[in-house]
Amino acid sequence: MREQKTITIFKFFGAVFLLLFCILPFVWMIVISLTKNPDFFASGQSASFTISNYTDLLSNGSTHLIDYLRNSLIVSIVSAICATLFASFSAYAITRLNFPGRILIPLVLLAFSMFPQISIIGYLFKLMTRLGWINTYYALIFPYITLGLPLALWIMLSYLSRLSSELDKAALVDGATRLQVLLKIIFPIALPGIFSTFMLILIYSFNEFLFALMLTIDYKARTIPVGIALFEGLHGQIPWGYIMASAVIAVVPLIILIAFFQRYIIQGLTEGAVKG
Amino acid sequence: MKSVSLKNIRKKFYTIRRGTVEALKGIDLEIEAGKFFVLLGPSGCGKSTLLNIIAGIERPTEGEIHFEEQIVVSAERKVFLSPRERDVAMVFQSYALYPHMSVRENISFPLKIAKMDKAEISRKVEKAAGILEINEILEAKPGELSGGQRQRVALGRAIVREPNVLLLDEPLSNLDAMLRITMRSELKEIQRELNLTTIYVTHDQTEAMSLGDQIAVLREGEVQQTGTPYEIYNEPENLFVARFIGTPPMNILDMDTINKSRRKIERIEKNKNLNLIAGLRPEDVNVVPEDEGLLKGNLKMIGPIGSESLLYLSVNGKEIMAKIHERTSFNEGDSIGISFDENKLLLFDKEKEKRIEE
Amino acid sequence: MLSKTDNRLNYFKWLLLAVSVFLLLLVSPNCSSSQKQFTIWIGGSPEEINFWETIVKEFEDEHHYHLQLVRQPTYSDQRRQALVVSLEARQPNPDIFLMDVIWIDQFVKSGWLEPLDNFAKKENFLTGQFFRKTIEQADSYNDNLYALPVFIDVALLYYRSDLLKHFGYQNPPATWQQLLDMSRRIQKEERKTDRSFNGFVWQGAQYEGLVCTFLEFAASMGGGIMQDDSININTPANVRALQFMQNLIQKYGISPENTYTEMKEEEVRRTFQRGNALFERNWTYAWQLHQSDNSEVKGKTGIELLPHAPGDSSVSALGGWHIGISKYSDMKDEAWQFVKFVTSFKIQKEMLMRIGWNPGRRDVYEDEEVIQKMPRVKLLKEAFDHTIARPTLPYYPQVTEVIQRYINNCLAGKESPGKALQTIAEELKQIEKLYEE
Amino acid sequence: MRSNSRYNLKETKAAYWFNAPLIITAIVFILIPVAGTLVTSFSRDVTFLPSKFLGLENYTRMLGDIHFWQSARFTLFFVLVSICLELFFGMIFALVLNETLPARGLFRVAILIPWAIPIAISGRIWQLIYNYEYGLFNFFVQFFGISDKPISWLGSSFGAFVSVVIADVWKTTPFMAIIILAGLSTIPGDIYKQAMIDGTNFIQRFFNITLPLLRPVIVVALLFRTVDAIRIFDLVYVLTGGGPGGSTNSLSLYAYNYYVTGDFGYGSAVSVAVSIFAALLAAAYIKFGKFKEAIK
Repeated sequence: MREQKTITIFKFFGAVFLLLFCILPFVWMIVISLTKNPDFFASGQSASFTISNYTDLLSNGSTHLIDYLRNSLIVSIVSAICATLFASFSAYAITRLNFPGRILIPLVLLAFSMFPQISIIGYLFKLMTRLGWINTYYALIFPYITLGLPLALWIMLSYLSRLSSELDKAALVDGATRLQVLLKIIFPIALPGIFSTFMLILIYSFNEFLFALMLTIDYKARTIPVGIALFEGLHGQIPWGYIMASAVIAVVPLIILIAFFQRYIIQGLTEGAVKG
Repeated sequence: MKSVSLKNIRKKFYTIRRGTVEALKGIDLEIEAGKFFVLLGPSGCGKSTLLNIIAGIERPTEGEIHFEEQIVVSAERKVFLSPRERDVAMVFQSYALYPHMSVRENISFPLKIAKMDKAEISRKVEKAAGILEINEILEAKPGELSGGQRQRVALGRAIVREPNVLLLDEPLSNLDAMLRITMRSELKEIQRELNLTTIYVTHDQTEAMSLGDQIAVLREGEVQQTGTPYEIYNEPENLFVARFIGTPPMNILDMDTINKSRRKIERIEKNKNLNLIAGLRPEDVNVVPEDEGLLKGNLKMIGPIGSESLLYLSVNGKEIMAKIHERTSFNEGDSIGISFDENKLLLFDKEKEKRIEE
Repeated sequence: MLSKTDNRLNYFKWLLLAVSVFLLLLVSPNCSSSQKQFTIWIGGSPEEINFWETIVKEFEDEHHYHLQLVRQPTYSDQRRQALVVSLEARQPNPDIFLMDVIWIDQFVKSGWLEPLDNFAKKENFLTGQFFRKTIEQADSYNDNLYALPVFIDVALLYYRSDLLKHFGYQNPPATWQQLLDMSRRIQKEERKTDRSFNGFVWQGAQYEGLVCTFLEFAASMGGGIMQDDSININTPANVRALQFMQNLIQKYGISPENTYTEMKEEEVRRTFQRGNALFERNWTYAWQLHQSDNSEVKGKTGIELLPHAPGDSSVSALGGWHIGISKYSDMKDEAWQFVKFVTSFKIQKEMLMRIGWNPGRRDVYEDEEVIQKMPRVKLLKEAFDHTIARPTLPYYPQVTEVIQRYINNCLAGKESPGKALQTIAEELKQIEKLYEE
Repeated sequence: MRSNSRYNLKETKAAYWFNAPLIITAIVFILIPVAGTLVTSFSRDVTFLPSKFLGLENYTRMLGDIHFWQSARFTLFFVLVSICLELFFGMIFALVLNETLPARGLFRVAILIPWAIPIAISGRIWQLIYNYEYGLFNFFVQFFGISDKPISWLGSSFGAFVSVVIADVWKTTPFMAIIILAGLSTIPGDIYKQAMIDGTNFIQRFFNITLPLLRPVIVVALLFRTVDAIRIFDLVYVLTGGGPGGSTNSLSLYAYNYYVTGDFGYGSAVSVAVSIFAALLAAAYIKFGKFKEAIK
């Protein structure tokens, strides 16, 4: 009897601590984003909640917050789509075809993923300058694809290896080409896998900071994390109201994504790591 | 070795879709010490839940269980002993061996937890390994063993503790047919040798008949009948038990198909004014030439099963099975006669499905 | 979940979407970069940026070019990094940008600035109007002109005239010792009612501003960093100055503990403006803000040259922002028009009157209306005669990084002034060896 | 290449068509840049001076540079401390999530929030939380009377280190919790029942059954986290900018500072050092964690 009680107590306090631990900073961000004087704790002034921070930010064009958000979304969606497609193609080849270097590719890619971004950005900056891509979407899309590839490949490999190969043998017998087999049979069945890979790469690309900081110059290609890291408020004494409001604007699309697709995301993470 | 008695065990589950489901509807059983007691029933009849309650993994909603006179769990009096305090051992269908421990560590694990000294532990482990002939694989990991070996290790881990009660939850169902039969005899032998009070759960009635000193047939959380294998087979209390025991299942004949031999039935119907239904075991059906039989029918198919063969007969539209030892002189399609000894007939009340005596 | 057919249908929708998005992107960056953009990068406190927006509007009305103002972060380190990255990447934008005086040397030697001589000669633009010392020291290299001062800046001592009067002091402190004594006495009294009152607030955080404050303390006590264009920092005068700075925080406690953690221009100004400080060391822009309506110290603030050690003279670091044209700009003529516009007498005067920035042109200080309306101009002109420039070296970022790090460490009480300066001297010698040709 | 008999030509050709996009992007955008950085690290590449081949001078300078070692020390301590804490909290969260809880969806979304928010943005939130005058932590400190004077979190080097670790633990514990949760779900329920029968209590079950069976998952998760934590840049850039006196200057930030002050040569050398540092730690991991057995 005693043991059962300790477990329920552990479960209760653990759950409360988990919620507080994850939500508190997030809630604090929202609170500060809605108050006129963010130092109401110290100066004792009333918090005077208002949404003026948001209206000022959105009305004043020179903050370019919406441009940053647009750039972030476009770059991460496109690189997520491409990374997932590329990974699915080669995962299909690796799990279905027999060719020299079949085991080599995933392992080499895993080794590539060990390289810290800083060792890539140095020369990549010079490369992008020579290509004239600095401050364009290309400067971010291609690096984000390669950053996402290792994880995407591992997830797709674990998904496709679970689909029995009789499926496409039958299709081949019916005269379909390999590409048709891939597009018509394999992809529709592996759709949940594809979707969770897409979600994961999207979120990882949305989070990336170093490449965006060095490969983009202004609002034409700069992403939201860099925008907010360098944002110093609009006017008035203390900029934190504006900074937190801009953070909330940046985070809203992410929260929506998680709320709807958390099952896929968690599935993707477990596939990626447990198999990885 | 302790006797086990179950008094009015009830178990209610709350499921979202079907609301509160009553898995066990008041079970009362007495299991004598050192006896091999079998819980038999179709899947989903609550036998595993009952086993878990006896083991202490689950709690009953109502009712009490005693080991000898010691109360082990009582919903009313808020008593609940943990499995450790009940000193029970259990073997799961999936064997539940610890994959990261060697066979020796698996078997000695419960003793280590009970803080027994090392020399004592290794002595007991060697003894159990000897009984189950698994001495050579003591250092192997469960992953490297065959089904049979794993089953023996699971058994070894259970008996090494000399528990009050040994509980087995369909331990043989994952083995192939041949291995199952050899393991059955070994299990029975070990149980008798160690005089262990054993409760064995299975849905396979041949297993139950061959292993059980006592058998309890369960259906949807209720005990249909408890008794020796002989009683269960020959004196089934109700239609369900009659049909459930015996392969192939007993033939059920309503009154119009067997109108010829009504003398016995007439007597019973007269003084009990019930309408009856009759059951006849396939081995009690004799196939005779058309004109000699009590009933007329034809032989649809013959299915030889080794030393015996099954005859599929149809008597005015109703299918009846017969089991005979030697080859039959008839062949498929012949019209035949059926005769049977009248007192082999089992009579049941149609509504309450209860068996009726003279 | 999805039946077979819509599964496939759904799938082809995906594929179509991906291809279309990709094509869209191939087009979009090309079209936007084809028509030339005329951009200027402006940073600084939010108020500064708002003022620049009015100047740009005025310029657009007059020259009807469309000049786009891009907002940069407040602190100069981040502004500098963004500029280096964009110039290194030979970006056509920004066309014009503001530079701290210490960046000019590296930008010139890296070939990122458009020489202004041919523009100036073509329209016989006189540079005589500007403070000669600033043009020579900062804006020209091998007698080519690469930048022009938009506004120059000095640090002043802001003091609470009401509190000084209340405690019987006729005039602000001339020497550091006097400042120390006044601060300790008044801080003890004020702390009875307001626990967070500080004697003297100044920039001590680990950033570029710390080099200016250190230079001021050192130079006003007979020290300095450069000695005939080579670095000589480990001198007894500098040790005395650094010891004094450390004592302000650790020993006498008249400067708050977060001086060396969070105190930059804006934090210092806000603390003084909230009435939580007796003395403040800050640039000239703070005066205007202290006079704004919601300021607690409106009408109770006086300004004076920074104190100095007896026998030495008051010194202020030379701050300010210079304007230059990018070598890779695609609209250089228009850019020159804006440079001329910004450094014209009219705009420089408006800048001084409206937000209190000090023009780089001397003639504005002699303008009657200015002197009449802003008596402090006389003090400013005098201050500009007591300025000291930070070392003009192409590898200044490595130099300042070392100076900031150890001075800050020392202010935090982690190292003695002597040892800190000695480590700085050793490391700077190494850096000099690396980057000298 | 082995004799073609084992691979038929048609299938190999098709396979390489399928793999082409992945291989090309990986080579162009990882291999070439890394190789380029390596080559640059052997030359003086400064914006205001003509470039010149230096051989190993950049590296000798680096080994003698005490700020490099300070960054390396910070990065190593940061990696070790934050990973242990993440494992500890991740384990607790995983165990809590493993128990059937009401409103399971809410907990799963709550745990995903910290992981999904870009670290650059959560860095700003933590910057506000640690603020000296009106930060949340100092409000708690004074509210609960832990110390009457506000603590300068980002001011002292130890305070800054703790702040960075807390912010990173907040960000990545969810990732660790989800991985461990996945590991927990692979352990069959019968084994726990059997352990109960064998008389174990909750703690004994955890140490004798759960932990050993989770080892392979934990080893893999720790390897990924180690490699990830070594390249920390955005949190330190945003939260402390290298911290008081460079005390929280991570290796990546240190290299970045040289890139943006125009000394690409030295910056590349430090970046190469970061990669070697990561490779060494990963290799140590694989040997120590009996990685091969975990993969099997």
